[in-house]
Amino acid sequence: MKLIIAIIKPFKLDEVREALTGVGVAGMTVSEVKGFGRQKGQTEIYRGAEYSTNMVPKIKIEVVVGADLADRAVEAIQAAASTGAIGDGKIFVLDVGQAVRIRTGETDETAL
Amino acid sequence: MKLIIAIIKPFKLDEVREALTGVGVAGMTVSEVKGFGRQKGQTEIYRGAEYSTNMVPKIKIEVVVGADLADRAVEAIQAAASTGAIGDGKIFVLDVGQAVRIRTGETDETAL
Amino acid sequence: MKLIIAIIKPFKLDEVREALTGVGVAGMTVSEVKGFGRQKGQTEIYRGAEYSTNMVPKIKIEVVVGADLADRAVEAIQAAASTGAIGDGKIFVLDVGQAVRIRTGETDETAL
Amino acid sequence: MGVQMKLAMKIAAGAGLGALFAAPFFFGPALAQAPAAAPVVPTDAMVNKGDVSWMLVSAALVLMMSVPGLALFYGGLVRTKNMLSVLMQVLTIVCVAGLLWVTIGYSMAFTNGGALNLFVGGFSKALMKGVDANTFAATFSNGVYLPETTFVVFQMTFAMITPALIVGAFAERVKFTPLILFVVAWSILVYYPMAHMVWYWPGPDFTAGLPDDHGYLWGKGALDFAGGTVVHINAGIAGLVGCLVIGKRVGYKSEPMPPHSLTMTMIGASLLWVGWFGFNAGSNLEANKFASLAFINTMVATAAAGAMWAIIEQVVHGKPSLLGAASGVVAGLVAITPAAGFAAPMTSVVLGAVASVGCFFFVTTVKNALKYDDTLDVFGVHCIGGIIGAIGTGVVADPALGGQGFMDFTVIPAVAGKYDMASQLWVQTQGVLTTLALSGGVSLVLFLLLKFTIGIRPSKEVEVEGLDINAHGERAYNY
Amino acid sequence: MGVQMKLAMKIAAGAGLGALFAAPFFFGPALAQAPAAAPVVPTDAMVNKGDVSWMLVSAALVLMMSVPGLALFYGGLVRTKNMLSVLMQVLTIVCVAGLLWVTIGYSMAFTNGGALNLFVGGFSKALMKGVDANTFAATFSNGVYLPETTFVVFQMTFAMITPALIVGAFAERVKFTPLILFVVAWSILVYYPMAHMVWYWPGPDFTAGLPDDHGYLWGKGALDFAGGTVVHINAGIAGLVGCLVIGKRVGYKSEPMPPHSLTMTMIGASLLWVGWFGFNAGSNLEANKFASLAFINTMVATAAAGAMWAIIEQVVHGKPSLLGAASGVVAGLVAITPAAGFAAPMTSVVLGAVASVGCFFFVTTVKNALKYDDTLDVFGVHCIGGIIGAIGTGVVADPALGGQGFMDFTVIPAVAGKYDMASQLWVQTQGVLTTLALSGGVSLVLFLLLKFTIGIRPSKEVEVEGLDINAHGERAYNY
Amino acid sequence: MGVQMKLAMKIAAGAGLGALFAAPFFFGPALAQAPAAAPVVPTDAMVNKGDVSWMLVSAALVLMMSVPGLALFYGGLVRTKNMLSVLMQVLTIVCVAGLLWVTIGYSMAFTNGGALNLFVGGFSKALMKGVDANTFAATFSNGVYLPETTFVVFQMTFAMITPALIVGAFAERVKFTPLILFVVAWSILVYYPMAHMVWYWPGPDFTAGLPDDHGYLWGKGALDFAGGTVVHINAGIAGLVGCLVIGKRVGYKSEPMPPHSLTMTMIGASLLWVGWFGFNAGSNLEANKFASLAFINTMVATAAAGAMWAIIEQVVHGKPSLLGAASGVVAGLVAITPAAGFAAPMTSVVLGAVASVGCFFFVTTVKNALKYDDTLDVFGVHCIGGIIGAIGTGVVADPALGGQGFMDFTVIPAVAGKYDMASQLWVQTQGVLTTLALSGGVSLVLFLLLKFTIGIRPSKEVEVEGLDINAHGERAYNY
Ligand SMILES: Nc1ncnc2c1ncn2[C@@H]1O[C@H](COP(=O)(O)OP(=O)(O)O)[C@@H](O)[C@H]1O
Ligand SMILES: Nc1ncnc2c1ncn2[C@@H]1O[C@H](COP(=O)(O)OP(=O)(O)O)[C@@H](O)[C@H]1O
Ligand SMILES: Nc1ncnc2c1ncn2[C@@H]1O[C@H](COP(=O)(O)OP(=O)(O)O)[C@@H](O)[C@H]1O
Repeated sequence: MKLIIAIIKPFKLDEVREALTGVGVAGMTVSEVKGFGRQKGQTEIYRGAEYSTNMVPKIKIEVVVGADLADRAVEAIQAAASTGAIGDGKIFVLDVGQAVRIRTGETDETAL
Repeated sequence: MKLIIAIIKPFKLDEVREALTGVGVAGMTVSEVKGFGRQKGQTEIYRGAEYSTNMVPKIKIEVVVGADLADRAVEAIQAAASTGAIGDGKIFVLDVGQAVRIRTGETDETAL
Repeated sequence: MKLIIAIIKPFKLDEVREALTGVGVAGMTVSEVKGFGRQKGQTEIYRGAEYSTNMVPKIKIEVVVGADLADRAVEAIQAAASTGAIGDGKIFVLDVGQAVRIRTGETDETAL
Repeated sequence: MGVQMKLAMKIAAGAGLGALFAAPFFFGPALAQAPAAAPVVPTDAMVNKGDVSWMLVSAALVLMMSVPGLALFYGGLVRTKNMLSVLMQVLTIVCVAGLLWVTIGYSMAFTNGGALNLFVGGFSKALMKGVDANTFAATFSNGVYLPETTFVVFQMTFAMITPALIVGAFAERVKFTPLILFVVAWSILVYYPMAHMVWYWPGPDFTAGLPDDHGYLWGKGALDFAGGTVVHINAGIAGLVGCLVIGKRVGYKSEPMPPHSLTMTMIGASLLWVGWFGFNAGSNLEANKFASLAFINTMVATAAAGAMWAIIEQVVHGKPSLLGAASGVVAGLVAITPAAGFAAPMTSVVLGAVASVGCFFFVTTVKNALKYDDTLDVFGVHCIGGIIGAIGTGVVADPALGGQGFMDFTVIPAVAGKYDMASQLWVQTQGVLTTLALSGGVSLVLFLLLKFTIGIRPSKEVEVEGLDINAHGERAYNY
Repeated sequence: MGVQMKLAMKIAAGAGLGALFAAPFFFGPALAQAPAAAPVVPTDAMVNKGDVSWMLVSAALVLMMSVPGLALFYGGLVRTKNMLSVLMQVLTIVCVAGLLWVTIGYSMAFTNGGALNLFVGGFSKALMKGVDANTFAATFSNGVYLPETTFVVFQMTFAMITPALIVGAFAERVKFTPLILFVVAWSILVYYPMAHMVWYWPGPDFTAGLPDDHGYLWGKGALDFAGGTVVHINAGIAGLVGCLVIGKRVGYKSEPMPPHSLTMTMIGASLLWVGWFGFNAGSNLEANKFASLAFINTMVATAAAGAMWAIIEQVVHGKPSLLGAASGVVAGLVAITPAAGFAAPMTSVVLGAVASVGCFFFVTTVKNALKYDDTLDVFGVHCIGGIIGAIGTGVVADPALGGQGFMDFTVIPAVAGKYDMASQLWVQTQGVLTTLALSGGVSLVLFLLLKFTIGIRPSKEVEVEGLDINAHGERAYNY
Repeated sequence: MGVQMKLAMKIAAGAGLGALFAAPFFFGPALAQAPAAAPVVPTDAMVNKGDVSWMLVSAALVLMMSVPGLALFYGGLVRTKNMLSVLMQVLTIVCVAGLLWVTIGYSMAFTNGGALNLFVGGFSKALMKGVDANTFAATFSNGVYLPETTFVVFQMTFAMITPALIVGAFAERVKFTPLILFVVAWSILVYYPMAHMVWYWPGPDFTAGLPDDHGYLWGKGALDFAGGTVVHINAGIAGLVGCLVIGKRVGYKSEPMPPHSLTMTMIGASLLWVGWFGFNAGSNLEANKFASLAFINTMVATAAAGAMWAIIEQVVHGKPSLLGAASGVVAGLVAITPAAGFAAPMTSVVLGAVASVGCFFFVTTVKNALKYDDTLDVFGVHCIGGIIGAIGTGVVADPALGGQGFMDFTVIPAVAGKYDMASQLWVQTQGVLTTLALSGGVSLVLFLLLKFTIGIRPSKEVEVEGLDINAHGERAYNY
């Protein structure tokens, strides 16, 4: 099994979720994060004080899939999340040793 | 060492934390996430607009343990987090190559 | 490639970010988490009710680097994040199988 | 006739006497009961525009106490998942209680109830019958009147906020519709009778001719400037009974339940303070020196109570908290309510400080010892603060302490009566006990009835997930 | 002379008649036009301090309706990324409209416009010329005046909130500077003429001598106590036109757009309610029994509308929502606005409830069917509620239903006129249609003009990222 | 006698002259000093209910400026971790300053100070001695009085908000108890003397008989309608001194410190605006045409300043911000404060706009250049805005510019004095300099004393983790 971590632009979340369900992914976990990278944040000015944030809001998707599905899932994310502009984000893939569905105790791929 | 990632129902956090300390885990890291899966969210209605959220609030626990402790920790989480209802969540286990305690520079299992 | 997960004290974020860019890291992803460990939280009192939070606010940094850079990055984080006080946090290192830059489709180290 | 008789004459104090003593003038039927000698016929010319201005502002201020004041004060203290339920409960109660007031409430509180007149009014003004732009309501001064609609709407705001106060006691674990049903029944069975017993009289120009036309506690000579009994003790005991019948919140004392936004609580407490001037100084019904006295007393009692709570916290655990100061502010406002027009500024300071000590002790120590879950300390602040204020009024009203005493309205024009602190304290105590018994008893019956019929408490699942999404289909925040 | 003539005499009602009928007294030139027979010369002695107190409070309350009231009511409903844009739009409009009012607005609304007098005033009081501490404005009572500055500032607050209402219709997708330009142009071309047509007259002491010196709709005898046409229908239709010209939000109906903070919306709705007493009861211009009537009507119509919306939701989908109750509250306030001083409390209850049903149906069913994106339901609540109120005024003002009818100011002192519901309903309808046509037409031209010149809508990128950071360089929250 | 003498007669202006000139009437001792010829004996009959209504509302409005207004305006601008500390500081200061006022403050400000009478009052009314429902305070009109408690409580609200303003300058890095000690000492050593110097006089009916019974700056003829010197310059300079003594925040200029909730700041600014009508128009002490003038001037100066700040930002960096507009609003309110009852509407517009430019320049350029950390720009907005307003008052009060000039109260009834702009500007400047010197000097001593005894600044650790949890044991939000 693979853990796919995707950092994407927030407004792409819905498209990516649909793309993933499209390739057969049944579940995923999403969190709000801040990204630091090439993309620069907007400048904020409060009275005299100017702040150029170098952190931009991003969405992190974590999804565990069977090894066979991993490539298609990565492709699906990449296709759905891409705008061609700086800051589109990254996808990382890690190995997962074990998976458990808490409700049933099922393990590994049947747990997903 | 193993990184155990558990996605659980928010109100189960305290029980899970206690279960983990029960098996000898000394630390963990918790974050608020949104889960997408079989469990459906509540429908929200704002004047004319109806939104069926398919994202439900979840808690993600990340805990790194020695390899020997991993199985007991997984079991403890599963037992504590289970309600038997859809949406109880998942546990994923990954390999960790290295661990460092920032304060002391200790590494690996002594760092936990 | 390695995924470095660092749990640090919130006010150390800027220093750690600078340390990381100092060793050549170009991007990272940051999130707000709650940590449970040796460090105890402050006691809050609301009218008659006293709560000793055992969760303290932490920052989690996730950064994927080429294997060669990993050690230097870990050291940089450790040096920058350390105050010597309990609760300074942890660094964990995991293997990453694959990385993709969404914008371009570039993979692995060139994607970082 | 003895004490009772003497007390019957002891009606209210100092020409500026609070809503407690307010009653509209009755055209027609009421006049028919009046004895010979040309009775006063209230006209437009007896209305002072300064009074109308002040009373309309006061009514608006009291509405602001409920929404958004009380709603925020309470709402900030619950967990995010129940925020909207509290706001919705308060807002809906305000709407429903307002409608009920023009339907039957005003009539049940402020008309002659015939055989039951000591305890409740009748239905002669139901649906605002006979109330229009050309009817007038008495003040506490001979020959000074308000448009009756002014009096109706000012009193309406009291009938709105009182049941809204109750919900804090069992916040986070009550079903919406049963709660609204409770409020309707409680208003009819408890609030209107209490208001009648304490506040019904024929006005200063007619008391001499109608010496027996008044509510039970009014007749006893109980002093309650702006509603210590009718509003605070009344709501406080109902809340306690409610939280006992409904039971503790899931997770009470086992999981942390910190306030979700003390910022909102602070806004609420502040708006309560600001609005309370309408409540207390407005209860004088005239914009005169007694309104001004009630105003300054409200200001300093509150300041004393706010500071005192912070000082206690500093002493007890070294950290004076905002929630503490805000709680003190509300405790002070509650305690000065019955005394506002009777006390002097410096005795108000003492009363406020004492109330703060009493309420602090109650919500931190007694509540924890007795282990009941009064979510937002409705009993500990409103009932206890109300009792301290009601009894304290008997002390601070004493002219020997710079108080205003009371007026004898059986002569025209009214004159100051002779003040006896001991007997006044006993009368005040009777007012407190009557309120506790009536409101406590009826509330118990009502809550039990609801519990064993349609149910008053949501399922554990719903409670755990939160009332907002389950009962109202919304979330408070989507940041 | 027929209907027109009869209606011309039907000027306003019951001595307490609302801003609709308000107009300052004119020194000099105006007097020159007056016929023989010693005209009244307003002096300080004709000013009652109770009135001044009430009107200044009312002006402050109406400002509070805009900021923070309306700003929060609207702001809570948008997404976090656009929160500040809404707050900034409302605040800036308030500032700009206030400045424009003392510059030319007051003069264009409340002076004689010469040849165009039926439709708009002139510039004789531009830049406050001739307006100072020693000039006075008429009320609806013979011989009763206000300091003219009181009238100017009270009316100013109406000129501030009306354009601010519009922005809700196209919130989250409008460029800031073009919006402000629109507001300036719309104020000049629509608001001041409408105010003149509906509210301009020489006052009760001068109507007999100047029977033709009034605005077009005033002359028709349209009843609008506090601005159902000038404020709500006027703003509501402009909003609809705006949202149609600008188009739907990116993601409308495809992505969830839940309100970012219903807590803020609740605070806003509550402050609108509290402030609206200044709006409605203040429109009486005097602190008398009619102000009191307008006050209680505003209270109960709102309570009825708030409760009714919740009841409908309970019936329709089992979950009465806070947003629903708050929307009902605003719908009720809108509907009672034109009727506030004319209705009786119980007919106000009915009017509020009907408005709630009408607006609910509109914002949930009609809007979804027609698929336009009126972000915050400015049309569905303000225009529809305003129309229900304007027409309903013709019903509830009928003395046969306990209403106040209207006063005939052509005699001194004014006497009650003879009320005919059918013809009054026709007049009310004309008022509605005139407003819809003028405001709808001019707004269409203005929005199109802006769209095809400097542009009125930000780029898709900016809209997606949010207006706050892009247009104002700030974020609302940094928790 | 020269200038001094002439100026001594130049006491206040236009019958409606602001708190600057307000003083209660003195029974007994004061009367003893009065010369022969039957002196006025103030009675209830000289009190107008419209005035009482207006003044009580005004006092409530000024309280609302502090809590929740100022608390939110400030609180929204700090970081989440310090939110409650700001709310708590403001709330506690309000409570403590209120208590101190009835204890000794009122007496030290508004009684005859014997040998020190030019600079400070005495203790004859300490603990409200001799102040009750039957004592009265003078207004600016001959023969018109207020209940003395009305005056006491109205002035109390000024004594509450002024020290609360100071805390913004060193927000996020001050210890709570030392701060409260500072406020107590500063009130006694600076505020009460300043109030006495500027606002103490025997009232219009007694000035002729007591030509030397007044404070120092009052005697000079300084014009300050509602507290430009006593409130804003006074607090502003104390704040600057405080932030210099305490030092910069940890991380100042090196880490981002964006406001945690501009929504709260907007609510605060709006409530400041609304409440400020009580502050400015209330300072007239009567609900008459001059109150109305002060009201409209306050409205338009603020609108001009708010719009102007946004315009400057649009020009300077293309993005008009909400914080900018809100800052402008406050700057305008500050600047019009001393001039409110003296200016004309159009000169108020100019004054507001000028203040906006001045304050903008100060907080964005001067502050950055001088590198001091005035957290919330108390100096840049209140002191600078106050100075612009104080000096500007000398200009706009000129009858040649439509201003109200000043009244000569040495004759009964008072008549208009002869206005000389140049000498008035010099007097105004003296008022400014006196305030800067007294408040700046005493504050320096007090802050240094605290710094080197019990300490005024928390440890770095505490500051970094936040004051809320460390000093108050709470967190503002638990979403
Ligand atoms: N080495 C990295 N490790 C973890 N996250 C990264 C890394 N580099 C970039 N990111 C994440 O990806 C986001 C996008 O990266 P950025 O450099 O801005 O643009 P792009 O993805 O187009 O190269 C960043 O905001 C950050 O959240
Ligand atoms: N493949 C997956 N990868 C990551 N997280 C998942 C995955 N599937 C489910 N989850 C997480 O687990 C939660 C529960 O899953 P769900 O399908 O709703 O119920 P159950 O755990 O009972 O099967 C989801 O809300 C989501 O956060
Ligand atoms: N086993 C663990 N797995 C994951 N996170 C951990 C673990 N132990 C500690 N942490 C994280 O590291 C933080 C610091 O740990 P703590 O025990 O308080 O101090 P120290 O790092 O000085 O040993 C914790 O708040 C938690 O977020």
